[in-house]
Amino acid sequence: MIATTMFYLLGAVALGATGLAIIQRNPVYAVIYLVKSIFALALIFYLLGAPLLAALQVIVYAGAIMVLFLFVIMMLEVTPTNASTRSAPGWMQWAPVLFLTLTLVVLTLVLIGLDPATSEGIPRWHATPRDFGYTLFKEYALAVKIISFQLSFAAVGAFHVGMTERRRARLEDAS
Amino acid sequence: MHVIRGIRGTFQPFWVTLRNMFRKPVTIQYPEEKQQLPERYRARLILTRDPDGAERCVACHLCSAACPVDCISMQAAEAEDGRRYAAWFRINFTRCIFCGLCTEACPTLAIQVTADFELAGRDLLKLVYEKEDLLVDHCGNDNSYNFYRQSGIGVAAPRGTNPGETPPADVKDLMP
Amino acid sequence: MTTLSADAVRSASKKLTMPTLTIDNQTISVPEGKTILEAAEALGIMVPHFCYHKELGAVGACRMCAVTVHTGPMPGLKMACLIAVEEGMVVTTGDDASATFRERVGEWLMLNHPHDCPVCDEGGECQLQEMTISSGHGIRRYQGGKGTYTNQDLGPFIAQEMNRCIQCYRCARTYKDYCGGRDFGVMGSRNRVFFGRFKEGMLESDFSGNLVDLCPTGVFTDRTFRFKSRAWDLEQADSVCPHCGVGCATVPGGRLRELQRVQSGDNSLVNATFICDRGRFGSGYANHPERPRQARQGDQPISVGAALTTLETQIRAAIKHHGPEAVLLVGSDRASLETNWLLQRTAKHFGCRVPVLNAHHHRHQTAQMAAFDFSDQLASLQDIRTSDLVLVCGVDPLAEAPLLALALRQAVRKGGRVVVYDPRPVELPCDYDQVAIAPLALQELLADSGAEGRHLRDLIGQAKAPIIVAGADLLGPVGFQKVRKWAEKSSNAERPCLMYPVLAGANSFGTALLSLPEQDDLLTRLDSGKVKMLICVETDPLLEAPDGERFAAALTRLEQLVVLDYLPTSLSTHANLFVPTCPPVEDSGTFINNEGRLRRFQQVIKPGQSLAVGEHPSREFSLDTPGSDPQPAALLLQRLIGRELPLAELHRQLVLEQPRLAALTKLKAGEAGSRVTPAVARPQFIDQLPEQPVQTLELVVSPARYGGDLFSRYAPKLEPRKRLPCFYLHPDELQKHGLKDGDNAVVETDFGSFRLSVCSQPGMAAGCVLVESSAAFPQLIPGAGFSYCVISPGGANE
Amino acid sequence: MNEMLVTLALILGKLLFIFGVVLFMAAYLVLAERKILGRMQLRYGPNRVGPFGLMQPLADVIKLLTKEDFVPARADKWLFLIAPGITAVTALLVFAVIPFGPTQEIFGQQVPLVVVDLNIGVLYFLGVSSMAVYGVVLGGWASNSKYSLLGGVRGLSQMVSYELSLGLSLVPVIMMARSFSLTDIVMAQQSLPFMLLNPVAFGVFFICVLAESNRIPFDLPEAENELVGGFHTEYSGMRFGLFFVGEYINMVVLGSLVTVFFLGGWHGPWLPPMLWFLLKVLAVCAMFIWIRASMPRLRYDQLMNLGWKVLLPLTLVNILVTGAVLLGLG
Amino acid sequence: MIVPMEHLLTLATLLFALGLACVLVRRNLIMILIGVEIMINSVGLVLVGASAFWQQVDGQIMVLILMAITAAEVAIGLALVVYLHQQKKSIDVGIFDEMRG
Repeated sequence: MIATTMFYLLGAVALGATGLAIIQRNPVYAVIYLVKSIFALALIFYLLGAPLLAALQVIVYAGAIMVLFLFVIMMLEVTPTNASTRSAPGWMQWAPVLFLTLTLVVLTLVLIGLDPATSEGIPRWHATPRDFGYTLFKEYALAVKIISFQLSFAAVGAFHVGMTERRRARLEDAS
Repeated sequence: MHVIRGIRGTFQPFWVTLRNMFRKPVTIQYPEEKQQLPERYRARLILTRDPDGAERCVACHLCSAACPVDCISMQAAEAEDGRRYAAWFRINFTRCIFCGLCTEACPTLAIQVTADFELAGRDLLKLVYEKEDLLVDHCGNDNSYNFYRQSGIGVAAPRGTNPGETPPADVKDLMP
Repeated sequence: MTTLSADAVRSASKKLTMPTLTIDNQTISVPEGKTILEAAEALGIMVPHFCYHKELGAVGACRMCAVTVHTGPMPGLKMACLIAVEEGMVVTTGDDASATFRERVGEWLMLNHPHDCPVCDEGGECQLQEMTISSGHGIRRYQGGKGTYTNQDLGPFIAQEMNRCIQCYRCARTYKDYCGGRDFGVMGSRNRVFFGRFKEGMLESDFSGNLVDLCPTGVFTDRTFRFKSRAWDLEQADSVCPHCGVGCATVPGGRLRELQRVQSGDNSLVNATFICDRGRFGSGYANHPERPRQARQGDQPISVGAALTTLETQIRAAIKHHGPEAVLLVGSDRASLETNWLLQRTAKHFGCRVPVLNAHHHRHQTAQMAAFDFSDQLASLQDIRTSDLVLVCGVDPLAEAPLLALALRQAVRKGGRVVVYDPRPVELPCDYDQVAIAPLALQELLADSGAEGRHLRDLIGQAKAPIIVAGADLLGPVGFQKVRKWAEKSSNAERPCLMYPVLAGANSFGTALLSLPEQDDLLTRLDSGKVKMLICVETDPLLEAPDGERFAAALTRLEQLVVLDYLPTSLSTHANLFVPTCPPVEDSGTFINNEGRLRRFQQVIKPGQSLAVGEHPSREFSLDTPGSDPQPAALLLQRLIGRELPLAELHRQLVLEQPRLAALTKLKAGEAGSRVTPAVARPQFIDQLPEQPVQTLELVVSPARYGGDLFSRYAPKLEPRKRLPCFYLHPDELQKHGLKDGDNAVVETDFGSFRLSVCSQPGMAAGCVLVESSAAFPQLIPGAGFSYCVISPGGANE
Repeated sequence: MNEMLVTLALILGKLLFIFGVVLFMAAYLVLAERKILGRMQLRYGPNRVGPFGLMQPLADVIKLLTKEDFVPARADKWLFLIAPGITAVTALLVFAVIPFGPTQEIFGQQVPLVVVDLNIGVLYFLGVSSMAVYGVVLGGWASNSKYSLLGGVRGLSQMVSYELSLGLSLVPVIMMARSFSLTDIVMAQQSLPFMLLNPVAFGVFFICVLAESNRIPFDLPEAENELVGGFHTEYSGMRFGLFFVGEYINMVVLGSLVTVFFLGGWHGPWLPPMLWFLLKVLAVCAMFIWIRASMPRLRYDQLMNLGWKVLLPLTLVNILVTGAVLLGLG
Repeated sequence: MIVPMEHLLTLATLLFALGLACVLVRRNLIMILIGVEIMINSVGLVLVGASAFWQQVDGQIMVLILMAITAAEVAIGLALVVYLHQQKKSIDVGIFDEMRG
């Protein structure tokens, strides 16, 4: 009972925070609202029996990815006026977008309604980190390796792209 | 070698700080303990008198000219014997930075520094010292100099009677 | 020839060769006849010197300016002030030989000098201090005693301290040679020479103050400035002396809002580096205890802003009810050019008639003659100093333009001749010929009649650079017309006969130049009865214009009297509305002097009640300065019409209206100053001379040397020089009227009757009575035209 | 029902106890730091308020409370106001999972001396501490000041760099304890503290903890002598006080974590367990202070080099080695 | 039973729609990246829900992999933003409409 109420509350928070995030002119505010939304989602994860993921959601999304966003925003000194000179959309601009998203929502809802299985409740269930670990490293060992490679590639790629011209020239001179 | 030096450099400070913890602090607990100030400490200024007991200050404005913060002001006046003296003399100690340049500029050794540094107060006007607050009854650091006896004009003593002077010339005398 | 100004003529006449020489590896070309010292100065190389002075010349006595001449006719250690430059000379100033020589000279000059700089008023601007340092001498090695002297009391202006003397003889050269004083000299012998008077007493020369400027050390200092301030503490700026029309450059110095001293400025074309004692010691008006510093409406003090608002309302009301004639603005010849011009602009702004710029109509007409008709042939004082013949007509230089007397002396020293035609017993500090002649007779003489006139014409004809000095007060517009005509007749293309008008006020020329044709007499305007509101800006017609009684009567018919002034004049006490203004030392502006030269003065001190010596300044901090309400009249007028402009913009607009003042926009304080552009001469007309009534004597009113002008009346320092008033008559005339020297007499004049003692004065012209205008007789104003009087014995002496 | 009430009361009691103890410790840590620093620098440190300056924390609080709460012009007011709260609150939140004693019996109840014994306690700690950076960053950004912004950006990049090593250095601990629960980790150290079993992990964790707490030698976000206080340059009054208190609560919290992860928690001979715990925490805090007195601040590039090029590889290798050893031991 | 599955799917759909709207409407590069994050989050939500629905951990493992991919994407994406800002001093997508680098 408590869990059900909490789910709806958290869902509302997530939706509201996300909605506020996307209409912010100032990216810093957007990031802060998104962090809120991510928190709500993390708690929903916990409700759905994924405590490990809930923690990881906070650590990775809120603790790392959003912080990275903030870092870039501050580094580039993206002031609201600078960033949104042409980004303030009139209602006419919103119209096709609204149409698209509404269609999407309606279609998905219809699809959900068509499948009787979806109306069944999600049972109370708890996945321990131990189960999680066993499955991950046994059944998805390959995926873990691929993902690890991908992460290191991303690190190298980001390092390369983010280098300043000066630094690049210096490195090339050195090589 | 480099690594050893690095390791030593990182951990030696810990030993130093630890050792210091058990030493006696060098702090002087000021209001209770007073520091023995050096003799030539520069703090509050005074106006001294010459060995004859007269004011040394001739209001020559050299101290006010030397003062980097313009805290000295005065007005000269002439006494009946031709002596130049300060009609009023004012030092604004709220401005004074105790640099002592005025004492170096003073040609008569009138303005001198003392070690009295406790000048704090809440009323700013109490730190504006007038001549009567500054004038003391002694010669300060030098108890032999009397400007008017050395200056070569007849104020403290008639012309020609001061040290190193010849009697006034008699212009009507043709004798060598 | 009329377009060529006198300055241009003089410079064009000099075709100079320019020798080139090398001093300390720098090369310069200077006119022939210049000395090494002057050439070095032009290069910015300072050669230490004492006895050399720009105006006094070199005598080579102090041996301080030693330099080494390497190539030249006489190589070796030479005195830079004595050796004229020659082509190809190579000179060094810093070599060992000359530097050591100068150090020794510095040392011996300092042998007897006391070390009393802290109590010496010269300290801080002392040439001896500077030269001792620059010569390199520091520590006295000689162990013998220092020589001492006993001082003299030289009167209230000059303090002497002979112990400081270094025997450079500059004082004697200044006082005796340049200024022509006779009561000062050198006494004693060997190392006992003494510079002073033969006995104690006030120095007699009217230029005694120059001793202070010229003495390179503190032997002669300004007694009125004694111990008041140190030189470095003074606020100083280049200014112009307001006492007479010569427009000498001065450097007033003030401290603590008090104008404490005036020093001579440097203007080689006007006053060189000298000023008279009246200008130097007559500065008390700025800090006069009675100087009004508070705006008043009736007897009620009000703020300046409120006063201006009231004034504006009153002007508008008066014009609305009584028409444009109802408001009359009056300027003066002691107000600056800007103030006078702003008066015209104010009149235009409110739609009233053109202002009267000078209450003294007669003087104003004469000044207009000078400003418009003389302007193409005006001489400068420098011209007079180099002239070979100066005719002085109707001028007593020491009373009316003291520096003119000095200039005449320099002309005589150079071999020129000075001839004076004047009814007064003129004294000049030089040899001159005087013809004592009554005013009417002088007019006839100028009309070129009689043997004397022919003699005069011959004189001018033979002279190389003749100059006629014409006194405005005595000659009047009629006389000026005659002088102009004479000068025109005796000029030719190669050799113009220049004129030097002697006008009364510091800005007489400027006011005249600004005045519009439709301007008329103040009294005529007042007597018309239409004027309801009179606004006097820095003028007091009661004291500065004749017919004071008529003016006083007109005042009673006025509804409003507004006075803006900085002197405690009597008019300001009658004012319904009074607003305080600033004297020239507290203002920046422009005067035009006698020779049509624009002279800029700068603000020296800020207005405010000065701190009396010995008085303790307030211990409390305050943003308000007591008595700082006065504002420059020019600023007040601009605030009145609601448009405050920076001075430069004001000048731009002024020049647009008065193209003759084109030089104004580039004028800077401290510069020699350019002349106004000459005007095209107007058609001449000769007025008929009035008939002298029988049984009368001609009345000559002359300004007193001290106390004649309004400024020196309010100068307490000048009191010792002021003389008791009396009537001067020729001894024969005295005898004729049965009077003796010192008797009391009653003189009936157009301005009232006066009772005074009479003095016998052999230098007077016959048929004249001379009286000096001063504070004692405010009714008697010089320059009122011809007037006559009857003298009768006035009873026994009191 | 009655039981539930008792449980609730117990939790409340524990919360109050922890809150009180932590705040008290934070307050007196300030004093202790100033005194110890003073003595190490041959000074006395604060000794005017109360005997030996013991009332100094109270005086500081009164001073901070009565100071003007100043918000700079054109600052982002909302964020400016909440940023200090984030710092203080996140520091306190971590304490929820820290066990400070063995299960006790009080009034017949078995009371675990921990507020919540989460089965993912380690992750909870990592998650909450990664939120702490928001206080620094938002405070720095919202002040609308160059110094503050620089301090905020520095804090941000420093956290991101050290968070990784911090988390990874705990992996061997988890491997050895076979649990995410902090109570389990403490229990696993009954015989030997992990500090001795895995000194490399301890070293890395300790360094990362220093960086996490923004203390010398990693106090770049504050850097008084270059950034005039860094992210809290523009803060005054109690808002500055919150930052300040947050920093010292953090010290206590991190000290407790070091104790829990590596020093064997409350385990120890002779003395009561809670006293042991307290002593160990104080020892860690004393170490912090000693380091502050002895070490200079790192340069920014040195900081990054240390984080990415030394600590990160070291932890990774350590994980491998620990895993291998554990496997080998079976 | 916590909630019906369809409610969770609806929530995920709405979140996805918001993310999509953000990507489509905003012209700020950073905001576009944020929109992508939102969409990935909603997908994660569906996966976790599915995992709970069928009581299998595989869905959660998918989310973990998703997180790793997101981290990589953000690292590259933000590096690109920094690079573009260096080039044009702006992060408005309207400016980056040329083919030339």
